[in-house]
Amino acid sequence: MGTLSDSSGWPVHPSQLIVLLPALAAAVSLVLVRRARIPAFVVALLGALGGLAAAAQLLAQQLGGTAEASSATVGPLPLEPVLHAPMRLGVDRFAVLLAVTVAVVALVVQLVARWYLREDRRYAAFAATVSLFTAAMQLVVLSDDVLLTIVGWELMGWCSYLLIGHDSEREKARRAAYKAFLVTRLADAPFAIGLVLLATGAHTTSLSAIVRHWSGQPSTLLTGGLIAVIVGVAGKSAQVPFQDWLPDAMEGPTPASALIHAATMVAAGTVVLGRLLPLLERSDAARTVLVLIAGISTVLAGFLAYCQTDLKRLLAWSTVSQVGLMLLGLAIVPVGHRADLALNHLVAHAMFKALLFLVFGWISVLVGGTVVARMSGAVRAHPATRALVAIGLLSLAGVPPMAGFVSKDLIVDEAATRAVNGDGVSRIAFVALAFSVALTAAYCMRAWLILDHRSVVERNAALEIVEDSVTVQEVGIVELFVTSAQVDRRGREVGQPLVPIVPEPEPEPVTVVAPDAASRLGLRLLALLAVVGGLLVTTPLLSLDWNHPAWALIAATLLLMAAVAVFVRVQSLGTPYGDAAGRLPLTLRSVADRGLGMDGVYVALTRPVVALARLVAGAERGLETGVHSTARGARGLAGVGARLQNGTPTAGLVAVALGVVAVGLIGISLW
Amino acid sequence: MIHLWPPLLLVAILFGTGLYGVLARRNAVLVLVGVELMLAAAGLLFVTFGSTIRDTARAGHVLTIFLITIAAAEIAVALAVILAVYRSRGDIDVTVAGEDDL
Amino acid sequence: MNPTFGWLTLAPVLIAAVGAIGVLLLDALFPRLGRVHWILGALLLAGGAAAATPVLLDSAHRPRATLCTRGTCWYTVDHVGAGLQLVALLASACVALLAFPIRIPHERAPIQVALLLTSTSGAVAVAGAHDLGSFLVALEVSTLPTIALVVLRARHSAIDAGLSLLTTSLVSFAVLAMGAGLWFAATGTAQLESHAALQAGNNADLRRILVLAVGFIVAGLAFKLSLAPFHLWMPETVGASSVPVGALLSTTSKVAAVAGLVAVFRTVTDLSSASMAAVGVVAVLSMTVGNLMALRERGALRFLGWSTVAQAGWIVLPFTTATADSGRRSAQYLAVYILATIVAFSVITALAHAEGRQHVTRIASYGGVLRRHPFLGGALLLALLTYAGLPPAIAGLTAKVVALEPITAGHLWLLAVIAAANAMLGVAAYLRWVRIMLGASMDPEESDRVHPVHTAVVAVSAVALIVCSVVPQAALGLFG
Amino acid sequence: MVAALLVAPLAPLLGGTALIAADRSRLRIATAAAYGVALTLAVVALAAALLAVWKRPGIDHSWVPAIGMRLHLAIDGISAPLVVLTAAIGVLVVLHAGWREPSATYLGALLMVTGGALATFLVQDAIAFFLAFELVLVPMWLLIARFGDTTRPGERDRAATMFVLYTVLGSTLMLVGILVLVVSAGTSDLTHLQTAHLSRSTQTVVAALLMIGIGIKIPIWPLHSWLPAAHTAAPTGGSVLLAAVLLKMGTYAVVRLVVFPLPRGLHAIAPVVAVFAVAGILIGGLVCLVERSLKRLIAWSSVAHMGFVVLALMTGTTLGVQAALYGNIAHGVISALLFVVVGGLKKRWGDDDLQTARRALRQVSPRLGLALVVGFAGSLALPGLAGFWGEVLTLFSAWSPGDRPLTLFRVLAVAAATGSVLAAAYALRVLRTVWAGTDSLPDVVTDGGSVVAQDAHAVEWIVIAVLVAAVVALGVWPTPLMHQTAYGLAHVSRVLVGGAP
Repeated sequence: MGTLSDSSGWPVHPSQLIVLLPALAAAVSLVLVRRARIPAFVVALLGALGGLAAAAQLLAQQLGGTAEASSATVGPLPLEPVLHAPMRLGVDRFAVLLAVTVAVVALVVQLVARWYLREDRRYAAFAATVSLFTAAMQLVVLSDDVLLTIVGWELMGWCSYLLIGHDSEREKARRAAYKAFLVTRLADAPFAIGLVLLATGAHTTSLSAIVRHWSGQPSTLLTGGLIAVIVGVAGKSAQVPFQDWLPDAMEGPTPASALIHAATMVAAGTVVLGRLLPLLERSDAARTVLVLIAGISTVLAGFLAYCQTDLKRLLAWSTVSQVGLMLLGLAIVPVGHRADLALNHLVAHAMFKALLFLVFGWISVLVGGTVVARMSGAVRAHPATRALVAIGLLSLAGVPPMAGFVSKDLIVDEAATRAVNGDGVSRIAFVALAFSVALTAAYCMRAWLILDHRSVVERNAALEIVEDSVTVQEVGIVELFVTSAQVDRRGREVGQPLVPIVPEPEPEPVTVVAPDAASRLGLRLLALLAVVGGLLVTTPLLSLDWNHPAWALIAATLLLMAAVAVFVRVQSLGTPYGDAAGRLPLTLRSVADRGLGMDGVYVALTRPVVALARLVAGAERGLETGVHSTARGARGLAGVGARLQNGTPTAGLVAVALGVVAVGLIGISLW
Repeated sequence: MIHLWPPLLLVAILFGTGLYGVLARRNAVLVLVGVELMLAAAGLLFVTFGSTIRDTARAGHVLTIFLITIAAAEIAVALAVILAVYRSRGDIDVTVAGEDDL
Repeated sequence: MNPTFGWLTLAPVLIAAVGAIGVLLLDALFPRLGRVHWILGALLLAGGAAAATPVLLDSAHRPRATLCTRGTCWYTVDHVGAGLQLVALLASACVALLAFPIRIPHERAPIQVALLLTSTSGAVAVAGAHDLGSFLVALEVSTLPTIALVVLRARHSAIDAGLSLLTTSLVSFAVLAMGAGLWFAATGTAQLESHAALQAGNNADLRRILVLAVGFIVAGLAFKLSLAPFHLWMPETVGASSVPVGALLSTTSKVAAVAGLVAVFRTVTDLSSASMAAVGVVAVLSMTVGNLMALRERGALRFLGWSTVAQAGWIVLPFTTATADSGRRSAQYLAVYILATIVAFSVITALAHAEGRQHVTRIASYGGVLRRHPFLGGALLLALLTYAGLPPAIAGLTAKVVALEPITAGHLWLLAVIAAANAMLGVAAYLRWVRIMLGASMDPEESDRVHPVHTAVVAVSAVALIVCSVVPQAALGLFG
Repeated sequence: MVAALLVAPLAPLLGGTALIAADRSRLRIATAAAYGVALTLAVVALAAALLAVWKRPGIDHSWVPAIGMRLHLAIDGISAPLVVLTAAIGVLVVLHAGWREPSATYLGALLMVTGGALATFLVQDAIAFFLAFELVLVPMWLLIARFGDTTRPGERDRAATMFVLYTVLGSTLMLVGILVLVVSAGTSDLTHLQTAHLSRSTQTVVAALLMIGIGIKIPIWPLHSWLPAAHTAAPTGGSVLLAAVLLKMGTYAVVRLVVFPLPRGLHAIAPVVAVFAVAGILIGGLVCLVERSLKRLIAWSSVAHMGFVVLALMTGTTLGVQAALYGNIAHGVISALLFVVVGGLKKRWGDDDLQTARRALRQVSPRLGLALVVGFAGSLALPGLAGFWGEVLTLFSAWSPGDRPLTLFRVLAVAAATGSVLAAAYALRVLRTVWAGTDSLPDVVTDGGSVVAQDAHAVEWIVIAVLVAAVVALGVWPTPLMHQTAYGLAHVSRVLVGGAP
């Protein structure tokens, strides 16, 4: 186990505790608590708090310059001389920053989850899974070892499977969980191969040593390895062409979505690539692949976010888009620089996206769903959520002075600078960024307009025809638009004779327990960080050139965003739910709701595999039958022998004669 | 020194005839005769080489006498068995399958 | 010059041979002793066995020779030979004891005992024979009485089987005699000596004759060992004769054949560095035919006959490489095989005696044997597993190791692979029986008590088999 | 100390024989008494095994000089984990049998298999190794043929026979190889089998013979046909022993008899065997995607997992052998867990058809559900569970396969990684239908979260809990076990290649 104390006198290094405490909480919860709610919450909370405290301690050490750069985990694996596997955690400023971020988000998620799942029988399992998820992400964040990275990486995938499939009574949840794990696992194969390639080339699994080793010798092998890793990252971060699992993952409880989207799983790719950045900078091919994947993802996802009928899925697509931004931030970094740009955006995104998801979850509980029809006017009806939503969306859109503005602007700035300097990759990135900024502004504006829509009463009339969130399969979505008639502003069907509207009985006021004080406090903390997070660039944790802003560029960006916002506002006028996307063609919206039919592509891809499996299984059955029939064959052969031996003395004599001749011949010819 | 090939040829003929008799005959006694021919061939072989090889023990001749003796003993047993077979089933045809005891 | 005459060295042969005459004389004097003769015979055989041990106990492993004139000896017993003698005598003693409780007419017992003793003395003599004359005589002395023993059961089936055995044995003997003649022609001596063979082997023409001679001798002996294709009499005869005689055919007869093979191959080891391909072919053919036929055989005794054919293949397998210790290895396998065979036949005799022969001739009727007679059933199980070479019957497994080792050392891959496949076939055949034994009973009626002599024989032989499973060296070490 | 070495295999072997004999004879013993005796013996064996692993005594006596076989028992770092695994599984299967149902014969057969396997891992003599290898056959056959699936007796008998025949063929071929090794090395000491003076072609032939022979036991595709049938037909205890112990004997044999003594021969055949191993990974995974019987599915997944182990072994590097040995143990624990759970499910359901709609296991039997999840998560090599280290290190070793054909092994590594995707697909396929349930059946109402009566209780739950704990422990903290094997390898790894080119 290595040494259990570090120079600061702690018995265990805080970096170890950051991982260990949430993991311990998960273990304790699974083993001891099982079904009781309160103990489960206490354990999970202690785990999260402990993790946060350890992260804070590490932060203090880092700022004070006393943090140890490395700490042991399970001890080095004895794989010498082939492979040096130190299995150590590495502490640097990024790791510290991210660890704190993850710990904060995890804490808030735990707080909110208790309220959100107040009637869930499997809350204990959920809380434990969230703890484990946190531990896994912290492991990826802190890992300085390829093996540890893979451990955390895959463990997150598994936790996401459990969380997405939490409501396993519903087929949609089961399918979404299956899909999420399978798609990411498919991408994990190249990811693992890529890391294996890098590690075996360097004869070590230590990430820093790998970086040192390969920095000296750029080669096609390195490029291949990096591209494999990038493909893996694309899978986990839901980038093209693996993007489709993420919106489906909305089937999970909202706190789970918040965790997956904000600080953990989808961001893990950025973390790993950030560690490998010095290598990435040296391989233009890999950078090109990355910028293409990320660029396409960010634009496409931004557009799809704008089209979604379900606001939770809007957030999901926005995550894809924002992660694309982070990856662009990695692709454009000049040689010799670190991953500050991307990580800054990661932190900011973690804050506002966690906030948005949790608040949306809150709202969805209040209004009974996340489709536009239900969410319309929600923040008006429930003013407590108004400020939080506003902060979240503003930060997401990148409006000054929010954290999102600072982080996004720095990326745009850098891309512009390098594009001007003639870097091809950065030019692609810049174009993608421009579209992305506009689209982000558009879908944020749209979401706000819907949530802030006035016609709550009119909505009630339409409620009957709108079923609950229909998201995963095409079931419902298409039919929703085909079978339900067009409605006018008041929610009445167009073209029908006016029937006197029977006053709908007001829906029974559902007695929803308001989020407890702790949850709200957590949300406010996130909101605060989403506002002031931009100040992070001033700390020594990030080394970014923030005090020489390109004012012209900022102004242009803001103008673009403003123009888009106005356009969206105009579009939204006169739609039933204040939905700007309502003006889009129905077919486009239904296709967008289905993620451009990517699911169908996945299904089509599995078909030949299943067909092959049937073929192989059939062949194996045949083989088994064949083996069995050899027994019959043996018996048949014996039957032939029995016929030859008919029990007469002559048969025996003939055999003897033949034997004599045979023995004589063989003896003479072979001796 | 006399040539070896005439007696050896005779050995081959005797042995072949005996073997043929053994295989072709249905009557057990005739099979017995075939066996005797084969034994005679072996005896002739012994005698032939016993007379050409300088052997102080006169093994060739002695062995021939041995063979004749053994053959006599065999015939005794064989005839007894054949008699038993004849009593048991009324013929001594060796191409008839034996009875099963299951 | 008078030959030397070592009474002690010759004792194993003499006790049995003289005993045969003695039994007949005794019967002439006291005609109504009946089955007591069996006990007498068993005692004589045990005495012979005791007489065979001094060579085995000699730590210097010196062969004992006698009947020597001018430096050539007609009778030499080395360690392997003495071991074979011991095995043959003990096996015959067991057969005598097994036959004891069986009710037969008074006048027939002494004849059968005399035949048993004669046959055994022949087998024992083969182990010491070093010249063609005694070789041929001893082999025939061991064969002819068995024919008589088979026929003496006086059932139609037994007589028919006797005819089959008779014709095959006569032809085989003729072939053997021819082989002996060719040997004499090639080497110019009636002694089975290696330097004579070596001399002949150096001459291209003589070498061919020598090979033919060895081939004929092997073919002649293969009948006795029931190697395919010289085997057809075996299942029929074992199935039709009385169970103890079946045991005799499966044990003592085989000792005589192996002793003959040992004598022949001892002479040609210096000659042949290459493989004796013919032996290998015969061996694997035997295994395959025996196992395949056993797979579908429904009669228990005939099954054992086929099993013997298969086991014979394993027994001669070591001769394929014709190295110095081929004979020893063959004898070692033989010893384990005989032990298992004695156990199996003892159990079947005991069951046949207690429940009637019709209850033991079919494999199917062994269902529930483990419930009715746990002890006998357990012993039979052990014997079958020994044949199959499956632990817990480790003896059978080590025997397989013994037989395979020369093949592998000689890098005869094809042979080894076929042998391995036959190990599998054998297991399939034997497990068929085992499964039936583990299953439910077919005929639940009560049976008579098992005769105490049978119980004793089963107990002693089973214990010996268990001892050999724990300390396989006990059986393997007999041969040095 | 020396006594511990003898007691570990002999107590279960003799005790098992005695139990079977007693059950056959007229003095039939009460089931509870038999259970007590069997459990005691198993625990004694475990204690002795642990003691022996701790103290590392050795015995070396002459046994059968005629075939050069010695009674040579010892433990090194390679066998120690397997010894502990076997003894522990032995206790668990006996415990799992419960005191009500099983006959003394069943318990005796379980003990005999355990004892035989322990003997296999303890002996240091090549010929005695073969002997011990065969020792488990008859009791295992008995387990399948007598106590197997009663619903389809024909299938069961055939499966039992196939198992024995395949294994006998394999082990006899292995014997041929062993004999060549012994003759050429002049000793039967497993750790000193050197065949330096054998020609390259002979080494190749011997290595091929051994790999075919042992490959049946492991099993390597396409020699695996006996495995799915045997697993499906075997009773739970039999399945567990088969997967957790018997298959391990095969891989252990490869390490001892091929990897160490025959480096040149292995070098020649490794590419072919590795291709077959990876074919096993892929085909096993594919069949699992469509297999309907849950038990057969797990059996097929075993084929895939053993493919990983063999692939790692074929690299001939220390890393590869490390990976293989770890994967070996991991598969032992995971498959034991899965078979215990699935055996329990089959008993409750009456069959194990995946297409029958059933209530969600996570609701009906949360404990079994949890165990199933852990088992399949381990099966898909989830980090934090035992299966991960073996498979990920296999990828590492296949990517840097020493002096083997580099491109081929890298392609194989990629294919193996694809195989692990298939593993995820089939594992989740099972979890989706069994653990999460199907919509077509209404929810059962459980009162206040109390454990449902159908769930695992008493001994079954203890067994499951122990196995789950082992799976997690091996996954979370791999270093102790790896140090064991590394220590063991350090003494014998002269022939192993350093690693990456």
